[in-house]
Amino acid sequence: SSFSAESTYPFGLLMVGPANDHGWSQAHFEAGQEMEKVLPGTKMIYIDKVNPADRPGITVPMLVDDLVSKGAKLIIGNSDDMKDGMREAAMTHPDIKFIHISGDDVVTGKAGANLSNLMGRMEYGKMMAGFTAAMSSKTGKIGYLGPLINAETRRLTAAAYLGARYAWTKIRKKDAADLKFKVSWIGFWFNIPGVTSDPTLVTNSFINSGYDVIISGIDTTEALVVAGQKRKEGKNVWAIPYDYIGACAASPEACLGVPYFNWVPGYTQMIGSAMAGKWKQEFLWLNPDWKSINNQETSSIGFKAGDALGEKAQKGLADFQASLADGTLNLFTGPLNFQDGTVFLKDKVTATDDQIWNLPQLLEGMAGASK
Amino acid sequence: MIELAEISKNFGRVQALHRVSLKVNPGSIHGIIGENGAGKSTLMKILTGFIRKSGGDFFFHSENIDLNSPKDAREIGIGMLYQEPLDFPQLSVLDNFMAGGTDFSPGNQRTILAKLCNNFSFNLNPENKVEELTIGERQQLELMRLIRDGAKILILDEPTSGISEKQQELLFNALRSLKDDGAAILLVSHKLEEIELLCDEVTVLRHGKIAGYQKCPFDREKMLHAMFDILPVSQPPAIKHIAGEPLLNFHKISSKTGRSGLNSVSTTIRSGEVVGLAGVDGSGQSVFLKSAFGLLQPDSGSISHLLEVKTRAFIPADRLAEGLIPGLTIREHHILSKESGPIITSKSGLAKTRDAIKTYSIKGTPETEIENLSGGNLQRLLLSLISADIQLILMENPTRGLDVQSAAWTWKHLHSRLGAEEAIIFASPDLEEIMEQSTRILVFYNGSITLDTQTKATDYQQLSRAVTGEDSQKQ
Amino acid sequence: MEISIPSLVAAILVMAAPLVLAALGETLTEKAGVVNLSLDGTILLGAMSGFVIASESQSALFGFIAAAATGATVGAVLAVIGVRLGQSQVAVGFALTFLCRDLAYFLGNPYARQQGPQLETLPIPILSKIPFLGEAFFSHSLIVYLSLLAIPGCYYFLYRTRQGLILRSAGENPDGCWARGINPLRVQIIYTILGSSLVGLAGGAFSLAVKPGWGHPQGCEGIGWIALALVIFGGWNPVRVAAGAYFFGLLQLLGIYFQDYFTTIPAQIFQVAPFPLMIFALILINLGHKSKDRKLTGWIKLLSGRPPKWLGKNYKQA
Amino acid sequence: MSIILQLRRIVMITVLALGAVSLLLILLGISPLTIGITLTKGSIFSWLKFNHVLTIWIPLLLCSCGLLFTFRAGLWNIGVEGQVICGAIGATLVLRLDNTGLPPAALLSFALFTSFLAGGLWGALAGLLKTRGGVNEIFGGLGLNFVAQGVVLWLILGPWKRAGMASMSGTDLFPRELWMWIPPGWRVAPAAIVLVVIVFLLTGMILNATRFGLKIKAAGFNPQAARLFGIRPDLVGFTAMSIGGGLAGLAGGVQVSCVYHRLIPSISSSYGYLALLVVMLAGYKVTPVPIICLLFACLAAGSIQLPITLQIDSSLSGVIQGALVLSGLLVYGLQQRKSRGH
Ligand SMILES: Nc1ncnc2c1ncn2[C@@H]1O[C@H](COP(=O)(O)OP(=O)(O)OP(=O)(O)O)[C@@H](O)[C@H]1O
Ligand SMILES: Nc1ncnc2c1ncn2[C@@H]1O[C@H](COP(=O)(O)OP(=O)(O)OP(=O)(O)O)[C@@H](O)[C@H]1O
Ligand SMILES: [Mg+2]
Ligand SMILES: [Mg+2]
Repeated sequence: SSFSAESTYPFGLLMVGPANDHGWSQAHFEAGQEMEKVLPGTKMIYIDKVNPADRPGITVPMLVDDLVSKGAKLIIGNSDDMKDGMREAAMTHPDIKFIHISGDDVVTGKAGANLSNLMGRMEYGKMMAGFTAAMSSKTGKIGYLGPLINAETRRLTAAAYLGARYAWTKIRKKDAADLKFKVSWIGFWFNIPGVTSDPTLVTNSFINSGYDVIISGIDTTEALVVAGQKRKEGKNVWAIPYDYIGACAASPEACLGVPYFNWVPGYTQMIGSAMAGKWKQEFLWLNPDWKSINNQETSSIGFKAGDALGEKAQKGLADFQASLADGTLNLFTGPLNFQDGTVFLKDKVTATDDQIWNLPQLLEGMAGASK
Repeated sequence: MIELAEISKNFGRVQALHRVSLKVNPGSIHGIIGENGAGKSTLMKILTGFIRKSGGDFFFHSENIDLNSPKDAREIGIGMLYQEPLDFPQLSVLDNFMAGGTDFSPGNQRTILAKLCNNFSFNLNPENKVEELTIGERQQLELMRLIRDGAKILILDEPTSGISEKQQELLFNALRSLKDDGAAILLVSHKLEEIELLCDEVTVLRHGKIAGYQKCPFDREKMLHAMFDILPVSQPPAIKHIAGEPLLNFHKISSKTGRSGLNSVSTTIRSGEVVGLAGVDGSGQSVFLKSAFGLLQPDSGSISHLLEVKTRAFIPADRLAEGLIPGLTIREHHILSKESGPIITSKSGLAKTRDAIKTYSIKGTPETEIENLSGGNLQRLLLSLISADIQLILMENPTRGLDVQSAAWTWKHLHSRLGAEEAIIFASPDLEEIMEQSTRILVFYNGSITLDTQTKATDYQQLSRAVTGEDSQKQ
Repeated sequence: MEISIPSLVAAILVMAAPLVLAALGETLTEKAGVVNLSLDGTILLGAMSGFVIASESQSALFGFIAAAATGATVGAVLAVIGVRLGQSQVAVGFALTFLCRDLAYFLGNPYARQQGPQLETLPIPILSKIPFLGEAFFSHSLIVYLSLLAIPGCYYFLYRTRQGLILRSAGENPDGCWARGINPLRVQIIYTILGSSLVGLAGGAFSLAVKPGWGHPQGCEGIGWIALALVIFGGWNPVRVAAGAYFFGLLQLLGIYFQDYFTTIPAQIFQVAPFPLMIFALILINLGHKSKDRKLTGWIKLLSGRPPKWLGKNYKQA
Repeated sequence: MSIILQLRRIVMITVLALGAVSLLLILLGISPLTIGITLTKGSIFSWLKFNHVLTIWIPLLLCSCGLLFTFRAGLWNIGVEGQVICGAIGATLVLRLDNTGLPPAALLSFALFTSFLAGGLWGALAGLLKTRGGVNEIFGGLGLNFVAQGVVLWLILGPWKRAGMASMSGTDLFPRELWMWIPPGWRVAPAAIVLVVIVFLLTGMILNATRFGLKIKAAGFNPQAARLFGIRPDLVGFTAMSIGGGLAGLAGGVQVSCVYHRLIPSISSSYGYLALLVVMLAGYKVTPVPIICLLFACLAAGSIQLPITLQIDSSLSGVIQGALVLSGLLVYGLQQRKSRGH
């Protein structure tokens, strides 16, 4: 090979789901593969299905031990549920660099200097999802298939709602009261019969109650699959999956588009600086590349329009993106109330990152449990 | 019509049948008698293909045939009424009637059943569950099923044990009319009266071999001689004690358990007594014994013991299934049967076990797992487990499956340990055993005590009438 | 959410279809006296093989055949070791559960999250136009119709045919069967395989119709245990077993609706509720049996059912 | 049974299971040898990896010991998963207590004790449902598994959620001083090893060398006859379920205090089901259990290497475990058939 052994920079990737899940984990996996091209000298070692249900008794620190023994100099953990394990492993291996995706240890000050957090501002992706949903909906009823309730899922759901409300009231010029935006939480990131609600059933009941666009917030693709089935039965419904650029493939004809993560820029930035010996602890919450949100090299968040997205909606989306990009539009701007009627943001006040990150409740106008 | 030639059968090392030959003719009833364990049921099961012979031949109309399964047997018209009913208690009468039949048309079969019932004056509701029927009714049902299937050779294995007088009469009438229609019937029985009443010829089995054959009219003495060789010498027990303190008192005990349950049974058992419980199988003896031990809780009435639980012992009829624990060794049984410390060492109970093996001449070592013991040895083991401080011994069929010598040994042993403070209660289907061994006899009929008498004050005739419910004078 | 009764009924019918098939398959097997505990794994393996074969052949029909054949194979393994060789059926079933599950994930991995053929809905021409009933009952895919027909079919087979009587008698008293010229082992083996093929079909119903697609997680992990529980709960009566499946579906659905009305109660509570409810029902049944109150007993009898006498025991021919 | 016969049985089981899996692999174009080497290397060829194996071995052996009790009593305890979860909940409850003033060691011991109690109660509940409620223990155990799984999710996402936001990663980590001590360079708490060894020895002793063990065996083999020996089979069964549940609960306690240092949704890690396979393969005997646990732990730990080095899905280890148990049953069956002389 063209590199000497010393010049290779192996890094480990721990994925919570299967590498081919057409979702969250596959997005990471493909970015990791991309690194080997973008940053010559790097080499990915990966372990997927890192969760106690699939790998009884195997903990993140154990796997980190193993990756380190294989020469990994940097470890990426891609799930919120690896939070404690990443922190612990970072303590045991002070000379190895750690990137914990979706965590906030850096913000809360719990992380050691060798641990950084990386996340994409999916809020924007979800706003676009909400926007397209409201642009396409005939009934004005949008369903959100939520996993479990926490600050992350609340803020993403709220962002989707804000996008939808904007499209409904500002573009389609309809009464805000006629927009129904409802969240139904299944209780986990995927279906466990007998323990969680069945996402297929939830999507079905959304559609049967007249909701014609379903936005998915869970790991698996039930919402899109059911929407596809219902279309075949002649119902005019759509869905918006999540996480992965290729997620529409499960049922392209029902897919309005997918907000997705692109981890290439974030990885490049963090691994690059670590390779160059310029590592510093960071909390990176990366924006889309507003110039070109689907640029695979530069944009951390993208929205890939689906086959089912109408022309008018597509045009509206472009304008919407443009105004988000130039900052003329910030949807987290008051007046905004919480679901219980208390004030979240006073008129003209915009939310801080911290307020968004730790959103305590859903917003007024959204239906569904907040806690 | 059908002929068995030199049929042998062994179960592992047990030779149950040895070169048995037999002929059955149409239009006649052939009796098979013999003591318990003589091999009667085994022979019949071989004839229906239920179990396979180890050697010998079958001839049907002089033609050598195979009988490898009940299916083969049915094809040539052999049908059997088994000793233990082989039916489906949770299914309905009609389902049982249809099961195994070729025609499945409930409407049609219902009519056939009704017709057959009518012919034999049986009375069965096709919708009832079979478990709700009496043993007699279950037999009636099976019999009608066999006839429906066109059985020309009918085998009945002890059909009269456990059924009422009236049902017996119905059955016998049915058998006679079948015989008149040209059926060949094999009737297995213990009871000489039945044979004399019904049969045209009789074969006596003993220890798996043919011990005699007679044609009607029968010579009773010869038959007994063939069954037992030397007529069992009655050894009247050396009864040392007269009835003393009450040990056990039953007051109006009723129970729904078992075939007939118990109906308001009251009696008192005193120390020094050997009480024999007589009666047709399932008339309440077993429920009585189990209630006395405390295994069953009666539905009403009260039992008062003047004894602690620890001083009672119970030996059930099915030793391996109900009395001992297959999988455990002789020594482990001895450890369990006696109070000792919580820890078991390699020496625990060893001395006692060795002692018991010697005293009771059990063929085995302390580490022998008990499922490898023969019936006689199992019984000896059970007796050896009864410790010296036991005051009330309760037994179901204490000599079942034992040969004459073992049986005699068992009784000698039991009587020898009976002191003034102790009592024995046992049930036995064998009236002679009861007459010989007990000081007092309770006869059970249909869940009630119909006769309570000192042995001295009764005789065989009175007992046999009481057992069949003829003599129901209460005392 | 607003509730539209016909579509609610339709949704339950679809969701419960695989559960009905699996539970009916197990009912047949258990009625013949054999416990097949491997349902959870068999469903996954059936889902996988169904999806893979359907994808390769581009035919959902072949997928269903493969799923049923997979189930039959698993049943055959149980029949050999647990019936023929007389090993504990519970143990064999358990081992099979985990073997099948992992085999499904292992073999199916290359096909995960790919798009494959699905069974299309097939509204029945005239019937589907009937108001209310049409949407609820006559606008489904073939597998849903099959699951609906399987209920009376299974009932009819068990209680109205000669083979059904033979099946039941093998589960009640194999000796009695043998005495009537039927080989109970053969009966048990046949219905272990047949029942298990229905379970495999249930797997196919998941991956080809109800939750089309294959992946890890598949989204039907755990459903086999629920089917097993339903057989006990339904007292081994196919109609009540199926009713239990629909009741389970209804509770699942209500859990979704209840979320709106009881926002403070976490979602998991509603979903777990069927289990305590079923256990409670079984306790009531048991107490009813013990109780001497005739009226109560009469009511409870409607609910109760006894296991086949020989369930799970090994038959050794004399 | 003679040693030679046992060895022959072990060889037959192994050859059968590995042969079948190898055949499958060859058909898929994978070299079984490579897989074997990878699995071995990944489990015992380094101190750290062996530590990982032990991390799995400890709770697995605890659950298996519990199952030995219930199997001896003739009961199918399918509810082990739920019992592990309850034990974990019990331990978490204690470790979350504020201001107890107790020294960490005492609190940890108390937590483990509570986990034993909590698991025991859950097991006792299944036992009670069977003896008093007439609910089949398989069904009761299963139902209780689902209930426990629901409860733990609810606790983690509800009352015990992390400060700030509920998360799938479980409750907040316990303070460092409440982590079981692990020596530098180790990955497994020596105290847990000592605990599990003691539990195993006690299990062996109770089952094989005490009157109580004999009673359990008697009640399991023949409940009806056991009553004649003054044994109350339902009471013995209930006690066995409680002990079995308690030991499973202890496994949950170890998971919480030594491995995860918090309560997580899948805290039971399927050990309950895996342990059932272990004890079945052991033929319900005590001695082989720790060895089989070790083998299964090696397979589980070694399987991580499959995706890393060979890009092969690691469910293969589960396939091997299942195949071993199944061929074990097949071999037992064939040998019994032969000895019956058919
Ligand atoms: N399945 C079996 N396995 C082993 N031994 C058996 C089996 N069946 C019967 N035997 C033995 O064969 C012998 C004959 O038994 P069989 O049942 O034929 O006696 P029987 O004459 O019918 O006695 P009874 O009058 O008590 O019914 C007995 O010693 C019995 O223990
Ligand atoms: N299943 C078995 N396995 C091993 N050995 C057995 C088995 N069954 C019986 N034996 C042995 O075979 C021998 C003969 O048993 P069998 O039952 O024929 O005795 P028996 O002559 O009828 O004695 P008894 O008069 O005491 O009933 C016994 O010593 C017993 O230990
Ligand atoms: Mg007989
Ligand atoms: Mg004998």
